[in-house]
Amino acid sequence: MLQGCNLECVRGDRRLFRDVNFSLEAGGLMQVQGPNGSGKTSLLRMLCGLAAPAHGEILWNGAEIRSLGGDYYAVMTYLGHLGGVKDDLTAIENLRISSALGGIEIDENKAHEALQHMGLGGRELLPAKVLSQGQRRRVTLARLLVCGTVLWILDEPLTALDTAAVKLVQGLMERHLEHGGMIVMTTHQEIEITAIATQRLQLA
Amino acid sequence: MAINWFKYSSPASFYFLAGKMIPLFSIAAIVLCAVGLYIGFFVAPTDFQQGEAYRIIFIHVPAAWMSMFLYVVMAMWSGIGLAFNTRLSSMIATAIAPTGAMFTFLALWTGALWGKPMWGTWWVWDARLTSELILLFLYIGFMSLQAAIDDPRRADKAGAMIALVGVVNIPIIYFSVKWWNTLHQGASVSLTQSPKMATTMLTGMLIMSLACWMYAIAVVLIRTRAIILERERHTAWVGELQGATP
Amino acid sequence: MFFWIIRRDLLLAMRRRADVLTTLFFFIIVVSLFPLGVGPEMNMLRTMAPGVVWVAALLAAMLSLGRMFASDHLDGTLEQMLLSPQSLPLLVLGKALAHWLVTGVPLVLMAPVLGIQYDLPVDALLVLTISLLLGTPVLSLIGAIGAALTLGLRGGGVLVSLLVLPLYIPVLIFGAGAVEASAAGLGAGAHMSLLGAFLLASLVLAPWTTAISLRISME
Amino acid sequence: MKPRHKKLAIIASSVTALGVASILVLNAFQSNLVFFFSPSQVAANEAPVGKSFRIGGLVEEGSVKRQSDGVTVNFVVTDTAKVIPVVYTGILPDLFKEGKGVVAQGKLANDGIFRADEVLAKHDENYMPPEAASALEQADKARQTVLVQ
Repeated sequence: MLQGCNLECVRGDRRLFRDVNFSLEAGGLMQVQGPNGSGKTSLLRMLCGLAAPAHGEILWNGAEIRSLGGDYYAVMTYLGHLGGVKDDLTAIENLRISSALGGIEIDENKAHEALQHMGLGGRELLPAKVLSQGQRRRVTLARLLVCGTVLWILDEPLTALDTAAVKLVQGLMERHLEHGGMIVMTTHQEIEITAIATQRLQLA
Repeated sequence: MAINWFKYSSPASFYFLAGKMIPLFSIAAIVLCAVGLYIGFFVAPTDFQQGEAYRIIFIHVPAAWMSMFLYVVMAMWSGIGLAFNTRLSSMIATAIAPTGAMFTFLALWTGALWGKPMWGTWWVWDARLTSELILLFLYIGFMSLQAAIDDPRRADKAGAMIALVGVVNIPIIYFSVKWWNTLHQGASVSLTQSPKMATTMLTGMLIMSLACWMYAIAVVLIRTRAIILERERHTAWVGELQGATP
Repeated sequence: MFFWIIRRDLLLAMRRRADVLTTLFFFIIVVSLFPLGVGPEMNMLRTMAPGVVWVAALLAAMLSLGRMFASDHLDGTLEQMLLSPQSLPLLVLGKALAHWLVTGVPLVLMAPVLGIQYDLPVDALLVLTISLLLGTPVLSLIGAIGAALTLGLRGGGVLVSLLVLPLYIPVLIFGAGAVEASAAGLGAGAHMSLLGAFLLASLVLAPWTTAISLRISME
Repeated sequence: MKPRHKKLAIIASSVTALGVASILVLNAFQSNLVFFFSPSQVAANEAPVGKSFRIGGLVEEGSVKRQSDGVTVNFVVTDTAKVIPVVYTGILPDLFKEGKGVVAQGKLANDGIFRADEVLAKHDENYMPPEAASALEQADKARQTVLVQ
């Protein structure tokens, strides 16, 4: 269970938000909404432990995430709006390395399968710099297929994707939620995901 | 004790407390400096081997002591700020750096002025002089790093890292005259041995050190107040302050 | 995981060979410029050689420091590293090691050849190479701290030199000193054992410090 | 390896590395990392041969002799065990006196005379008025006379 208590975020001189509270159970989806500059990305970076809240605490199963350290990172996958795709590496190398960083080492075949599933069949051996924006996004999202973590924190996962890919990713998320996973995400698009508990967190 | 120390760790109350303390330390610095210089120039006797030229010791040694001492204090406050996320201690560390750099520069400069007539050279690359020069570079690095970072929280923490890494240099400076054969002489004053100076000379030097210390405290407090105002300019209490003195 | 990172960085360096070669050529050109500037007097060149080679190595190492984390920072890989369940200091150690393999080792291999330009005797060349072998990893390890602290800052390149060069001074003194001592017939043992001590201490402390610095810079 | 064991292994190897590092530092300090060499070290062939280096010690009492040209000076540096004769042409620092500390940079010639390019005075950390110094000296002499008797 992921909980946020009285979270406050300050960027420079500006207070982006304060008193943000939520609680996310197994199978739950939380959609963070708000206009540009309202602190969505900042909140997500706090939730994954990259940034510390100016005030308040974030709990994973009752323990402060910063005190959990590596144990928390082992159950959580964060995909930021920077995809972490290296221009000079091929799609398959990118996927294998990024999932190894996440703690799961996968072999060539498994990476191949995942990329195929994401609709990148035949392009696995191209360097990422020749791929289109949408295709690079797919390489990033392919990590979700192999990571095996419970909590997904996704910052604008659907940007640059075509309708087919959006459907694909939505299906992926639905399956994850059915299996008791949790998702925190931001998006400006309308999404159609059925989950046992969907909540919206509105940042002013 | 009944004093609530945490009360003074908030920038606002520290601002007012510092305001009251600055005049005290400034006056102490001026008086001690006057007394110290009087003793140094008029009371203390001529040295048996260096004649009158040794009198630069009354500035050189206090400056060198303060340069090392302030670095340790700066690293300590930075470390506290890093470990406990206390804003005020990081602000104090930031405020100490320019004064520390000033004393380091003064120690090097007066040392050169002293070295020319006594040793016969402005500068040698012996361990004491080189490590003191590195100290100046460390201060400069600390200040430039903090100046380059816009986000004050990141600036505090990044500065703390460089300050803490640089602390290894302090024992090297202090013990360099023992560990290596340096041209620089050993310490005249230490905790374990009786001082190797005549009493009036020692008194003058200690009073000057005290004066430098008081000066450093006063300047650091003034600078900390300025930093507090700058960083807290959007808070209610600073707004009231501006309203009160238009 | 440690080896994954090294392999990845070496792979990236292979695909961007130009970056690696620029550093190496910078080193070669700086070292070769000195005889042109100070004239061909062999005795003077011999005394200058260790200092010149070491200063050039310092500058070359520093030039390449910016790249250590910058590209990972720009494309988001650095975020992934910070959020990895693997120990971050270990990852940093891997990256510093890869940096050394890519920038330090070519310098070490090149140094004896450049030493010949300065008419250094064979035993001095040997000492110079060994001192570089011990010293250049320290440059990468300490440099990583500076690179982490200046991540994404304006004018980071100049700033990193301001932070890192003072910390490089001991390596420079004892690295160049080793060659001078051995040329003077004193044996370089003491210098070498100090360089070894620097290497071991920075192997333990630098990755850890860099890891904290990275978390500070990414917040 | 379990994470706990891995952590222990990392800590153990770190401590070992730091330990070895300190041994190396101590080892280095027993050798010749110095600003100057003493006459005894030079006599024991610990100083560089045919290269410029620094010697340091005391100027032996009664050894300073100015040559006829007025700027060349001969003197002897001693550390009370061994001595090195030095010749130097140039201006001496004010503090250069017999019985006081000196550091000279130059080369040791084949005739065993050290040809200095630069002479620096090294003073000690004692500061006192001249009267006190002479009183100390007299006390010292008195004690020695007592010892002799």
